[in-house]
Amino acid sequence: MSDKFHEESIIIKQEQIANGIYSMWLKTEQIASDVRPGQFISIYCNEGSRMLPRPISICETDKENNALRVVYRVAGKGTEEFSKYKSGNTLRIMGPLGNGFPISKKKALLIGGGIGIPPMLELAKELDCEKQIVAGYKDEIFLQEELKLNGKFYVATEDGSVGTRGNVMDAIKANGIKAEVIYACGPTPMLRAVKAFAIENEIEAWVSLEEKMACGIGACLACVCKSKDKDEHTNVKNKRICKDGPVFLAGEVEF
Amino acid sequence: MSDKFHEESIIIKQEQIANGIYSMWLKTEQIASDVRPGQFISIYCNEGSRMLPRPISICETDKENNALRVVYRVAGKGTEEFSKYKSGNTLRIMGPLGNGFPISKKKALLIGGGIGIPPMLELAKELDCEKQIVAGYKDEIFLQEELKLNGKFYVATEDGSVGTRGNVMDAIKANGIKAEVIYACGPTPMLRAVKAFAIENEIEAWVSLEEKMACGIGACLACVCKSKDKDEHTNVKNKRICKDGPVFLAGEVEF
Amino acid sequence: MNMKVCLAGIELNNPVMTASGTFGSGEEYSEFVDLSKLGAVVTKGVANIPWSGNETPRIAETCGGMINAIGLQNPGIDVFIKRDLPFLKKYDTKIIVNVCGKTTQDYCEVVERLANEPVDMLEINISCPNVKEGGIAFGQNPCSVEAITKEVKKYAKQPIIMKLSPNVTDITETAKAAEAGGADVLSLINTLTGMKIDIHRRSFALANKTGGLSGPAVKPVAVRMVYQVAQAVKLPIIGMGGIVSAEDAIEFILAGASAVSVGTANFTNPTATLDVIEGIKAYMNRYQVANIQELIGAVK
Amino acid sequence: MNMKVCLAGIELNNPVMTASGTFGSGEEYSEFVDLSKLGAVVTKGVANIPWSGNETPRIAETCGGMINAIGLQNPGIDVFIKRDLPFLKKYDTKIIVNVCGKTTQDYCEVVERLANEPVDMLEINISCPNVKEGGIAFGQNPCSVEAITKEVKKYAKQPIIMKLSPNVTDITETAKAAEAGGADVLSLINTLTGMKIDIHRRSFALANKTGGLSGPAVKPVAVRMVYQVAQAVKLPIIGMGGIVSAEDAIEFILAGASAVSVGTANFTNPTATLDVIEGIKAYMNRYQVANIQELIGAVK
Ligand SMILES: Cc1cc2nc3c(=O)[nH]c(=O)nc-3n(C[C@H](O)[C@H](O)[C@H](O)COP(=O)(O)OP(=O)(O)OC[C@H]3O[C@@H](n4cnc5c(N)ncnc54)[C@H](O)[C@@H]3O)c2cc1C
Ligand SMILES: Cc1cc2nc3c(=O)[nH]c(=O)nc-3n(C[C@H](O)[C@H](O)[C@H](O)COP(=O)(O)OP(=O)(O)OC[C@H]3O[C@@H](n4cnc5c(N)ncnc54)[C@H](O)[C@@H]3O)c2cc1C
Ligand SMILES: Cc1cc2nc3c(=O)[nH]c(=O)nc-3n(C[C@H](O)[C@H](O)[C@H](O)COP(=O)(O)O)c2cc1C
Ligand SMILES: Cc1cc2nc3c(=O)[nH]c(=O)nc-3n(C[C@H](O)[C@H](O)[C@H](O)COP(=O)(O)O)c2cc1C
Ligand code: FES
Ligand code: FES
Repeated sequence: MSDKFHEESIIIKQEQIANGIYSMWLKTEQIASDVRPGQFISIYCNEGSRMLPRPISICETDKENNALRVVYRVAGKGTEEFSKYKSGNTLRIMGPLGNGFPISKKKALLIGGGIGIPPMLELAKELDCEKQIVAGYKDEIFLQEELKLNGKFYVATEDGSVGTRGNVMDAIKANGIKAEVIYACGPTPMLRAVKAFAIENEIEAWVSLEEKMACGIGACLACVCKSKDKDEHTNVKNKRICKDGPVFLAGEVEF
Repeated sequence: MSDKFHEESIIIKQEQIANGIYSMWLKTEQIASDVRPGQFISIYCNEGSRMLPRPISICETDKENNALRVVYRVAGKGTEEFSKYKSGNTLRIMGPLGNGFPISKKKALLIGGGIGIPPMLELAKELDCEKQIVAGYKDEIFLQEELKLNGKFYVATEDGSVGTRGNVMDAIKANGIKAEVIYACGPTPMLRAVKAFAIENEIEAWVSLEEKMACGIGACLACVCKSKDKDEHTNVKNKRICKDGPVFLAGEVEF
Repeated sequence: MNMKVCLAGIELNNPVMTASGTFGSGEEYSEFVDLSKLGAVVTKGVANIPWSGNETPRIAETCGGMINAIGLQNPGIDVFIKRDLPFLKKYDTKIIVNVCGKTTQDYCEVVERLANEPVDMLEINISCPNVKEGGIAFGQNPCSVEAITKEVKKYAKQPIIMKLSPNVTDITETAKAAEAGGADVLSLINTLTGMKIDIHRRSFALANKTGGLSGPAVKPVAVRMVYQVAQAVKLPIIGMGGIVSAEDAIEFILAGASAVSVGTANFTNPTATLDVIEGIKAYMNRYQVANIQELIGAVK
Repeated sequence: MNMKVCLAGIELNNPVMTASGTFGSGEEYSEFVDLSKLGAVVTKGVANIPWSGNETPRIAETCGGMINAIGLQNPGIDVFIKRDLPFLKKYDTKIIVNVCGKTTQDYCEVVERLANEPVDMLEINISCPNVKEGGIAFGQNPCSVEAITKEVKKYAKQPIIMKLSPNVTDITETAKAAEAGGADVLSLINTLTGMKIDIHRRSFALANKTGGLSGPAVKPVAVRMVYQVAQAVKLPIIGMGGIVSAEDAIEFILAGASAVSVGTANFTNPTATLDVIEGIKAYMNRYQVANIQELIGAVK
């Protein structure tokens, strides 16, 4: 387990990369130095009426400069607040949090849906194997350039404007993509489809789950998901997504 | 009664003019165009956890440019928030509020104590008569240049570093200042001394009072002071400082 | 799009009204708000005789809210009828008079005086935490809630709204008591009793020591209580407590409120009431809700 | 400067502890906080057997606070004694175990199991609004508060803290009942029952419908209740509800609390407890308060 840090980070760069989607580079003291793909950070609001941190996946790191990148969608008041900041502004963050994706040499299929795409970039950069990346968008696409550099890249858009018309599963089928291991992050219906696909094809599949969080470090038990077996820590069939996850073997959790 | 407006103002300039004392020029749509000295504005916080506006006196106006100046002390969280903004940032404000000082041609004595000094500037600029201005500071002085241009200027400082050592009353006595009308704004003990002085010397005295406010326009009855006689509006011996004041004839209110 | 709601036979143009005590009798806010656009104006509490209220400081800010102990200062029913009612009558809105008193007799006197006045409804404030007698003392006990409701109803010609206190173990009990006593409408919540201490002066922030907490901070408690009461009684409910935006108002409506009141938010934004009305319209448009009735109590 | 406070014969190095349920059993936060610097660690509620808690979503943010309905998920007393207690024993801090149950028997079982364990005090949670049985059902009625306190005391070797619910008409009644039942210390407040509705999905924000409101939003209610209880009983009080800063903590102490707990603020700032301790020191320095005792209940 890597150490966690709580620090004031400085925004190096912030830009809107698609409608309502922002990319933000943060200069950290320590957090960026030891990140595994699939881990996330808690970003705290400066606005005093918002008490809970926002969990956001690490999209990319620049370890030399101890900087990290997050890509987020404006979903509510907290992310709206973040989107208004400019370089030089500061944000308190905690991280790196969670377990992250296990790295292997197997032929990999990385599946990202919507705002689940960003963590796939750091993963693709760290994986040293044959990589196929499928990204599903509603309409407007983002992070395409970066992803293309790191593997064979397939796109699905709901409106068919780019790539396969439909969702990530449609793109996988249309392109007859095969793999030994799947890494997936995206909306729950997508993850369910991925799990079914993985079972059907007997592929090892790792999924990154989401739940509302308070502490972000496993203390408050807000963010649990049901697990197939009794969890060692909780002593019940519940796993903490922030601490034991967010990445789980698809078969060990219910979602 | 002038009309009141509720608008988004733009900070034109903000600077620290003394330790913890800030001067801020605001560009308004309408508010600055019809201000009487002694009136104030309500400044709303952008921070969502602070629901109540901050009442701040109008220190100066630039009617041509529809701009107004406030000078305020960082007293708590709201004024601290304001002090962090820079030109270009916006602040919602409401005003002009309150009655303001009555203008006459009588030989005038303007007394300001601490953060009660700012409204004396607009008053001095509007009064067309013989003006004597006494300003009492704790130590560091501010607005001195502007006030000097608008009347005979006397200073008192608690530590005696500038002008008379002591308070405004000490400066008035030390300089044997005489007047037909007094306008005063400052801490309650100062206003009490002014009232006593005015009674003793049979001078008409107008004082500007303070109280915690919520609506700022006379609706909520938060900001009352006791009045000598039954108030016409409230039908009890209470006057609303935000609406019937903040300026009162010293004799008609208790403080 | 139909935004009309009906409370005890009184039809409001829309469900948005002002919360008593935060809007005076409407005059001051009429510089910012066209009162004819409001579903109703609810006045500051008025008693049989003038009240001077509490000492100052009467308010203090808290995180996401404020505490107040105005102490029901009011000019008395005579001045109110002579000055404030004629003013309000100029607008195309419903007039709801909030009534306070120290004894049951006081309340009844005001209700009787208003019986033949151009007032649409009366809201009986038995939940003010800031006065020694009357107020909350009536509102925390189901038996006295029922008793005072019955008494007031004897003198009332207009529908009676009983305003409930959140400072109770089980709000459904006082709600049911008011229903049993013959109330036509319930309104909730009044303020939660709170306190703030000035640690530098080492004294209470309010002269009255305690005050009523209002504003967004209390909204979750208010929504919960509106929901509970909506499940427990058949009466229409006016929901309030922390409404700042249309989103907030819709929460209350979905929880079971037929109408909503905007209180503390007026202090943060003088056009809050209008903004809420516009926002409800936008929501109805977005989700193609033809009639606001479809939203009332839609979350169960 | 003396920051030591004494609760029922147990001396704490300082008055700052964690609020149950917001700090786990300390392990997770020990990456950020040296637990030896805390007056005490109060653990998450533990029951006689493991509980799985409620469905998710279990929390939602509100203005200046949050609502939670964790539902007292816990690994049960066996795992707790085997794993969590030895961990906590490594630190120079007091250990307070928060106890939950569905029946009086459940509570007593846990208390009995802990009687000979290295635990300094037990906090009996009779005020959790998020479970169907036990919890708040015990805490809203003075008679049952007294009864359960008496029962628990029979099995207890350590001092017993009864944790009171703010969801009551008169908190001094339950406080007096706990005192009559033999409680050694009182802690308050637990959460205020609240609700949030997601207006876009038109459903409750929490799977449990209602949840407990905590955070700065509730502070004025909490300070008021601590003050009221301090006037009504002789027992020492642990104050909590919305403490984020030293200023907040000092408010509670001036109102009558001998110690304070930091809860929701841990989620906003993992070192909130330490910041509060440092801030209290700074305040005592600034105002030359030699002994924190001088501050307890100093505003009356
Ligand atoms: C492990 C993890 C990684 C994530 N990574 C990303 C990412 O890289 N990019 C991105 O855009 N989004 C990501 N999300 C979702 C992101 O956390 C939410 O969109 C964000 O918290 C919304 O905050 P808000 O204030 O804008 O919305 P509001 O609705 O105002 O938030 C209210 C509260 O709900 C919580 N909340 C709301 N939506 C979610 C959600 N989907 N998941 C968890 N909590 C939520 C907020 O944190 C906050 O506490 C991730 C979520 C998790 C759990
Ligand atoms: C008519 C009037 C004119 C004023 N003019 C000026 C001015 O020109 N320059 C200046 O520096 N100050 C002025 N003040 C005082 C100023 O309003 C307060 O210093 C300011 O509101 C403090 O806000 P805060 O958030 O920093 O403090 P906090 O203590 O955090 O404020 C908490 C709450 O208390 C209120 N409050 C705190 N102190 C006062 C106070 N002294 N008077 C009224 N409300 C208060 C705040 O408005 C807020 O609602 C004036 C006050 C009044 C009533
Ligand atoms: C300053 C102030 C004065 C109030 N006066 C009254 C009153 O006279 N009568 C009454 O029934 N409620 C009164 N209330 C309570 C409000 O009507 C309302 O119930 C409460 O504030 C919750 O709504 P809010 O959070 O939107 O303010 C007052 C509230 C405030 C803030
Ligand atoms: C997520 C969460 C879990 C909680 N779990 C418990 C618990 O297990 N036992 C208990 O007595 N109180 C529990 N509480 C209540 C807190 O201990 C505390 O009484 C309350 O949150 C008020 O303090 P705060 O505003 O500082 O959070 C919990 C609160 C939260 C927010
Ligand atoms: S957010 Fe607290 S345990 Fe996961
Ligand atoms: S602040 Fe509302 S009446 Fe003065």
